[in-house]
Amino acid sequence: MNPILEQIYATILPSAPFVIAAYALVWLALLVYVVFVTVRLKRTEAQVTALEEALAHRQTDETASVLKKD
Amino acid sequence: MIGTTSTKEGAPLAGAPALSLEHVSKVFGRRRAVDNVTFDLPQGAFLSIFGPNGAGKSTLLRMLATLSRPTSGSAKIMGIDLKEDPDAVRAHIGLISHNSMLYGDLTAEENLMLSAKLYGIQNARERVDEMLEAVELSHRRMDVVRTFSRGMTQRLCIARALLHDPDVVFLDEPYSGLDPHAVEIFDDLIAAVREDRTFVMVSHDLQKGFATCSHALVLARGRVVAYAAKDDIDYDAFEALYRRTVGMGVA
Amino acid sequence: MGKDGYRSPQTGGVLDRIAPVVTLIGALLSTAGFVLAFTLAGPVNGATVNGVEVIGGEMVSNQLLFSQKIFYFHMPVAVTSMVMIGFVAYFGIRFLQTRDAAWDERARIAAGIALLFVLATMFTGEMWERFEWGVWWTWEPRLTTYFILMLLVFAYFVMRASFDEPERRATFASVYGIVMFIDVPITFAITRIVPSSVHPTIFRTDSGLSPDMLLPLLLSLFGMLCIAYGLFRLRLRAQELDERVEHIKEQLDEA
Amino acid sequence: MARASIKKPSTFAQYRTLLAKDLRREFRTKEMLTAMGIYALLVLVVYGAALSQTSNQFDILQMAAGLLWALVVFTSLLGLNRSFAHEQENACLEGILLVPLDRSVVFLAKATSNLIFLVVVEIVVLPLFYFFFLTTTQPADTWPLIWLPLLVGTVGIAGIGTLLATITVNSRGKDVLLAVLFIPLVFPLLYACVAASTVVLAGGDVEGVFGNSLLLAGGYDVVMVLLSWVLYDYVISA
Repeated sequence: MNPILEQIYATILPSAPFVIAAYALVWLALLVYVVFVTVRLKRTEAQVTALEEALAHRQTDETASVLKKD
Repeated sequence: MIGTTSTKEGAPLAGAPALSLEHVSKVFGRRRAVDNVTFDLPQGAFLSIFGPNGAGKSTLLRMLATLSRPTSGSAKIMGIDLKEDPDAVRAHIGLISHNSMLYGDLTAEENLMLSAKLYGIQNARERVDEMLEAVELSHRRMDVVRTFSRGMTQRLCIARALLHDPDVVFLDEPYSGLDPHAVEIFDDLIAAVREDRTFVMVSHDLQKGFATCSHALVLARGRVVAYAAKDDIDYDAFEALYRRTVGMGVA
Repeated sequence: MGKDGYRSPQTGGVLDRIAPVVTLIGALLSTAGFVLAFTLAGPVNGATVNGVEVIGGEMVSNQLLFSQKIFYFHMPVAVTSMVMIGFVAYFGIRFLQTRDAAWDERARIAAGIALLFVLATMFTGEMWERFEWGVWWTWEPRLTTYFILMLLVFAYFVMRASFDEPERRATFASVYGIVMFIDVPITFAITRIVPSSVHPTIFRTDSGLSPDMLLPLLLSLFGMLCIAYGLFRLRLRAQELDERVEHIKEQLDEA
Repeated sequence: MARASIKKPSTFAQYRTLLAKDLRREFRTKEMLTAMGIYALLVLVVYGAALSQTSNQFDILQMAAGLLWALVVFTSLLGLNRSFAHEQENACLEGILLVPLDRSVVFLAKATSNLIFLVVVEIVVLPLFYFFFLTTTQPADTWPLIWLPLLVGTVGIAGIGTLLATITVNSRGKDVLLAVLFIPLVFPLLYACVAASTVVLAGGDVEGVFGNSLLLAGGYDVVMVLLSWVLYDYVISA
């Protein structure tokens, strides 16, 4: 490559990591946020499951009380 | 001078109930602190509001004292709408709570004069002297409130609350922090300043509250569980109901 | 909560139904902006070199600056963060008007997304600055005011954490959200007030941006705004679900 | 017992009453004033240590305005923190809210009293600052103009500070919270005031930079004080 072209493109190679890092960081930030929302959703899901179990438990309790009377 | 309109004259309706609540609620998010409360209280009555902690007693009282706005419903005090003209209501009410609302670094007299000037009492000096006399603190008028005992502070607090001659006086857990002797003095004082005023007290001391009242109201989870004049109430049944609501748990 | 026909904002309506589509459009637009930033947009000239060279039929006598490509993300992300802070203030005003907890919830979530985009702006700016100026930090006016904006958003969350009573917390947060917004126009206008700023003034009639640069920029900008919207609705629905679960638990306690 | 005869006082009369109450309390206890004064003196001592290793050629004039403003900001933070402590103590603020009066009067009275206390402390501290750090140099002839940025800055600090102190007095860890909320919010004001003060102390473009900075600071004051005034009703009723 001729020296003038070399000068013209002088900043491109050293700056490439910074440009790539900048874009990567934006995506990383968005990704982290989505993960955060997902984790919270998972927790809510687990709570709903717990509620369902509690409800089922209540119902079996009642049948037991009915059986005793017989 | 600007804004010298009189708020005292003519505003309260002579025959109006002291309190008139219609579907008053305080809601935030999904939490209903006060839920659809409706009742009327005649003038000159003494209402005691009972209920477990977190039942919404204090929230209800704060709304009636214009310190917080109801989310929905309408409330009238001495015939004046609470939401439409809170300032007019304020001229007719007084509040005595477990917080003294007195400046510790001002003297008894300065504290009362401050209130008198803010309310715009014309015969301020005369009135302050009179109130100090009534609560037996005349000899202490030049002392800063910080040096007062709990009972003396409470007495001065009564003087402050009654300075502008309110028609309705709210008492928010007034006994908390008082020893039995101070409670006695407090009751005597309240009886002395009763005149034709309406009193509304929030308390969780059932016996004390019931002894002084003319009307009783039980609040649980923000809702009215029972409301009647004392003459119509069978105390044993009332006590049983109270125990049940307290047992119902804390929100 | 009917008063004067006021209706509390709901989730699950049209705003939520379009959210996935909007997010998708946002992803497509920002990707297109990303690609065009490297292909369509011309390079920006830096220092002059000793000589001239013909590249692609054009005479070039300057260094070509690759680091400037960061701009096509940096600026849209920054604008999005400011728009989100604007929404925090708007929801705050709505809350103070209506005392409806739903608005406070929206303000909080908007502030969270604003924080996300503020951080993204700081990251991209930091990379650019480090390469161009060779320093990690300098008290340049735009940089400083934006940094302050970040601190304000932090302060918003610190404040929320300091109050337990929900209505009081909501009121104070709304007030702070509104006051905080004052810094946004200042940050935006600082390049005009203090002209020594190294940040160029973009939004003006003679912005000096050629159409080939403006297109990827605008694509990225609208893409980012769409993504912010999608994230907002997603987080809002998740939050609403959380609250419904809490409510059911409370009702089971009582039963 | 004689009945009270009541005539609603003018808003201005209520403002005067509240202001007089704050001044009387403060000049009796001197709580805020002594705390702020001693704190300011201590900051000056710390400055002494911080600058002790600088060489003789070091141009203190270029830094003087910045140091002075750092002093003002931290001292006012301390004062503002205390300004609502006694209102909170026995729920006195509630007592004032029970009176039929416009809520913004409470804001104006409190902001005025805070402004007065801050100005009193500045009047004491400014000569001390000169005595400790500026006697070795010759400030520019324009130095007397420093009162202008100081006043404009202090008005803004008192206005925003009063709003924020009302918020933080109810919180856990109120001292830290006030600093966290307050410093970023007054930053633009601080920036402009430091610029204006540096120009009058060290010399420079008095017409351009000084005027523009003051204008900026003044504009910020107006916006912030108006906003605080409007929003105060919500804050104090919460």
